[in-house]
Amino acid sequence: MSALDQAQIEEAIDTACDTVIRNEQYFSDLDGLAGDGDFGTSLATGFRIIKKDLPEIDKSAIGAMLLKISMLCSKHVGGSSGPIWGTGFMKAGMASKGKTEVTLPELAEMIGSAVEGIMARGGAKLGDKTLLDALIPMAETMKAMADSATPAEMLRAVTEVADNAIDETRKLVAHRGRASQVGERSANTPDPGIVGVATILNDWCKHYGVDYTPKAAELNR
Amino acid sequence: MSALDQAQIEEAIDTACDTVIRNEQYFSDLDGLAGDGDFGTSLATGFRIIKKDLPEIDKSAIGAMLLKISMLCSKHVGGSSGPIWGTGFMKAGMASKGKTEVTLPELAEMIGSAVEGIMARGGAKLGDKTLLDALIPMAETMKAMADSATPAEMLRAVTEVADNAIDETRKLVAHRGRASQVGERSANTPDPGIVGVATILNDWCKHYGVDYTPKAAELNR
Amino acid sequence: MKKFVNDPANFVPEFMAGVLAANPDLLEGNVEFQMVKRKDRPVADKVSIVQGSGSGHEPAHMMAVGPGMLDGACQGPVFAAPPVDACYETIKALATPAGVLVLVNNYQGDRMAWDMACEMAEAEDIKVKQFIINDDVAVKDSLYTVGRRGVAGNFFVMKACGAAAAAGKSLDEILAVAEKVNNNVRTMGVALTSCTPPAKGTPIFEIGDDEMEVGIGIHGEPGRERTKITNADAITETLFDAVAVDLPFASGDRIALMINGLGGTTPAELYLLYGKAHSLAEGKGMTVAKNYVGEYCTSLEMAGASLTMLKLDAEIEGYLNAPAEIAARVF
Amino acid sequence: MKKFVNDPANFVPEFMAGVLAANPDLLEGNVEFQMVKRKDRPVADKVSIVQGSGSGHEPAHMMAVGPGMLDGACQGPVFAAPPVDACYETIKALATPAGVLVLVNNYQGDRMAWDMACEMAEAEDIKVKQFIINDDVAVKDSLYTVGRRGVAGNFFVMKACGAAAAAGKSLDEILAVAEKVNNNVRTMGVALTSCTPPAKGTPIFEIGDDEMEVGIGIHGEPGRERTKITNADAITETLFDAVAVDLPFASGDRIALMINGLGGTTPAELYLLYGKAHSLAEGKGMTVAKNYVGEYCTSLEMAGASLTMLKLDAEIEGYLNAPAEIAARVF
Ligand SMILES: Nc1ncnc2c1ncn2[C@@H]1O[C@H](COP(=O)(O)OP(=O)(O)O)[C@@H](O)[C@H]1O
Ligand SMILES: Nc1ncnc2c1ncn2[C@@H]1O[C@H](COP(=O)(O)OP(=O)(O)O)[C@@H](O)[C@H]1O
Ligand SMILES: [Mg+2]
Ligand SMILES: [Mg+2]
Ligand SMILES: [Mg+2]
Ligand SMILES: [Mg+2]
Repeated sequence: MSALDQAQIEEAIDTACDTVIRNEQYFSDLDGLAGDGDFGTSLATGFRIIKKDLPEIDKSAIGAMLLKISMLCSKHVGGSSGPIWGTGFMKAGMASKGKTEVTLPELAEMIGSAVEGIMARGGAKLGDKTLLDALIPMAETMKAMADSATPAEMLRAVTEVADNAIDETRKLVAHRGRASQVGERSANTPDPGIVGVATILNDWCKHYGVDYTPKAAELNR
Repeated sequence: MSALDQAQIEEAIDTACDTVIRNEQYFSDLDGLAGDGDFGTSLATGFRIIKKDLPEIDKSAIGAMLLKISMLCSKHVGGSSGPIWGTGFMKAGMASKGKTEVTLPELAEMIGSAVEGIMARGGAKLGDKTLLDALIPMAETMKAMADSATPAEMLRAVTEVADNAIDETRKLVAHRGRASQVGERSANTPDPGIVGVATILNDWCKHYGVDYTPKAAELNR
Repeated sequence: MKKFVNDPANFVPEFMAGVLAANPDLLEGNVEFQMVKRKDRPVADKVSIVQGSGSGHEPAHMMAVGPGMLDGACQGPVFAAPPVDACYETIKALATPAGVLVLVNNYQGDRMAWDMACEMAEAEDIKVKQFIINDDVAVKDSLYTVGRRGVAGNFFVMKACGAAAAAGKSLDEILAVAEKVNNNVRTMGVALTSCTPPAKGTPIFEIGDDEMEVGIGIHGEPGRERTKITNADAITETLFDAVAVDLPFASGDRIALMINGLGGTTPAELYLLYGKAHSLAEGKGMTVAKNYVGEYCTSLEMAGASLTMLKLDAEIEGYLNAPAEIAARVF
Repeated sequence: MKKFVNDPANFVPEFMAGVLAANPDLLEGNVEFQMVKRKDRPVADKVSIVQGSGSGHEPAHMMAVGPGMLDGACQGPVFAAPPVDACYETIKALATPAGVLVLVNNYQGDRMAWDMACEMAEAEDIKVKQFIINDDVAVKDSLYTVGRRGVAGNFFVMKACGAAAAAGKSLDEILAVAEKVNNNVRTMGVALTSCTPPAKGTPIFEIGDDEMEVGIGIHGEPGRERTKITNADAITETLFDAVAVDLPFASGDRIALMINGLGGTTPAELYLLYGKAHSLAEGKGMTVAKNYVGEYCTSLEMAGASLTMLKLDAEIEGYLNAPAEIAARVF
């Protein structure tokens, strides 16, 4: 059974940092359609610091590294994204405490734990048009595939799940976050959080040479 | 020597009320050139009440009537004009206390007393571009003519003095009142208070059939 | 943008420095976390009351710190929740064996930040509880949103909890006080103009010269309806009716009545609204036992006002009458 | 015009009704004269302190009536002196054997109205004296104008005289207090926007989007210069320097420092200005013994602020620290 070590997780996070930083303006513009237009900036501000600090931070274990990243999110990511992403990293870190490598079932558990933490933190459910509409089915897919799939197969599968979530939720009205305050006006705009998650996954596919052709317009710019 | 009785003073005041009420808009427009544009309204508001109350008020003596008119100015004339005109009527009333008729020298004294009172109240001097630039030379003229002139001759003389004051002060910069706050901008506008005094006098000339041809543009509209 | 500002990015730490300079004996602060606290707190036998939210609502929250009110407060950027670590550090700075009560205005960003901060503090065995304030009747409570917003009624929760803490009540007792006040307080606001966060530089929403937003949120969130501006008495009636039917307030009630300015409305106008609100309350048979006219929870320089009513009992009235001293003061 | 107003002609009596409704135990009023007074004044052995001027400067003057401050105040229409008879009735309502002190802000309209009212009161053997407040350094004092205007420094004269009267001082003693405070207080203001009197409906002056008026008067009178808006620190330095050189204030002075909002400026901005002003004063070796940040003397909803410094001695500082209670309050 294949496993990911600390350096591989670190590489994935570093790549995600690049994605977030490169898309700062785009993600904020998407948030501006129905929200307050700060999603890209909030995330990029924090991830720029994460990328800078990553070489230096405690890497004795995957859990320690993720907890430190969680702290950086709590400190430097503004708006709702701070506690949302901070909680995600915190729960994933707690689920991998002391581990120097994680198997795919363990990874699926970490993501499941992160998703549960985010649901508890923000009170959002499936269909509320938040990044959980990508994360919840992703966690289920990972759990189902973890025992038999390769990392590449799993990455392709979850990327497709997140990609689909963009179009599946586009018509919905947001029930959480700033976008929920404009009521019906949030319908027919993509959720920036879902697009953010899908973009990170799609960029990972490119980075790791996993062949995936995205469907949503937001991933085909 | 000719004298004016209470009824004659009352008639003059009633005529002045008509002048002020008829010129409400014009006097305010003049005040709007360098001041705050309320002179006509302030004066007309009070004089409308004076005209209405005039038939009813205490006319046991000229002084009592003028003091009552002073009270109505204090109460109903807004802005600087309230205390200025109120003081004028008050001092003239005190100078004619108990009298049922006044000789021309006594009238000159009443006006002199009113002018002194206004000077003390507002601190303005000759040349400050206020209605005192009409009133001060008027009072002097009256004092000089009182022993020998007829009422008609005196009216014609003081009307000319007030008329002249309009053009003599036009180029000056105001040193008192709202108009003094705009500095040089008050130059080349007529002072509304002087125009007001001159208009009342010019209308008296018409009312009493005294032949006078005004010079200032403001009296030839 | 017509504001007194240097670098907009430093707006919050700079005005915070002014608050500290103006209250050297009362307050101390931590610039990194945009946090202000009482110099003489925490103490072991007194519960600490803390709050924190976006900036732009001054005197809430920093300028409400002092004896009988908050023990500490941290603020995020204008109209944005404070970061989790600032909330966490604020709890830590006021931690005491008697416990910390966090009064959270019901906005998702604030709730999540404080929730995570409390979790982190609890992991370090700090005794802490949260209470959510949601007095704004403009928003329909629903399963599908975060629910009613916390607005000017916030002041009464702070005041009562601050007084209860000063009186030496326990964390659970103060939590019960918060709950009682929140259950009995209702607010609705109206905006005549928008407002401009310094870092944004443009108004947060557009509104016509003859329009008002009835039921406005304190971050410019849409309210119940956008209508033509009516006269002051009609506006007061709209706010009063919305608030009064909600609890409902009834004849015989003793109440506290607040007209809160949203920032750009003059004291004269606020008293004009108060006069009408007072006579409406009395007309319905209520007794106005206490009143508040001024700026308590603002939206920057927005022209507008909110009306808050709190139903009193002897306990709450006692807490409102208890002495308190904060940065926002006259003398 | 985005204001809470019914009939603009009733604006002043309507907000006055609100002030009275909000302070039923403290105040009583006379609508005809737009006058408010302490319920428990006059008393024979205490001097009464009164003031009155145009409306639009709230909390000055009506909302500054109460124990330790004014005993009575009357207000004219917005930005216009009260009529003579209102001034006269105010003096009469507060007349006492100990005497009445009228604190007059130095505007021609106010001066003439109070002067005539005092003359009328004296004619009835009422003991009354006037004192003229003129703290605004923006205007050059000159034989050819009424001279410097009375602006926010007014607050300190009221506070000190109110405390002296409460302490039972005589009319002459309180007059000496007024003179000392006025001789030691200096103010200058800056406007970022204009403002709109309800009855006028249009702004009292025009100003560009990137302009400010340095040395503004509280009725929109022109100041020292019209310049481009600079940053908050630079503006504070301009105000501070103009005020500091005027007395002059010097190293070693104990001072009271006030940042007064003109109406449309947020508490956050006022504290930001205060922080800078405080450090400028300390940088010059002065000790800020007392400070005031908020709205004391406004120009309707004008965005802007003024800076006031008062040089203290033990007597004045004692009067500033004395208790006082007015309509403008937090709790
Ligand atoms: N309660 C929630 N739970 C999970 N995700 C949420 C929640 N609220 C918002 N989000 C996600 O966060 C994104 C917005 O983030 P951001 O702009 O930083 O938040 P804010 O609303 O505070 O400005 C949304 O697009 C959505 O995907
Ligand atoms: N100090 C003064 N003494 C005498 N007359 C004055 C004085 N100040 C102003 N005036 C006169 O009053 C007129 C303006 O009256 P008004 O508009 O009612 O006063 P305000 O300046 O209060 O608006 C001026 O045109 C001038 O003639
Ligand atoms: Mg956002
Ligand atoms: Mg946001
Ligand atoms: Mg005028
Ligand atoms: Mg005027």
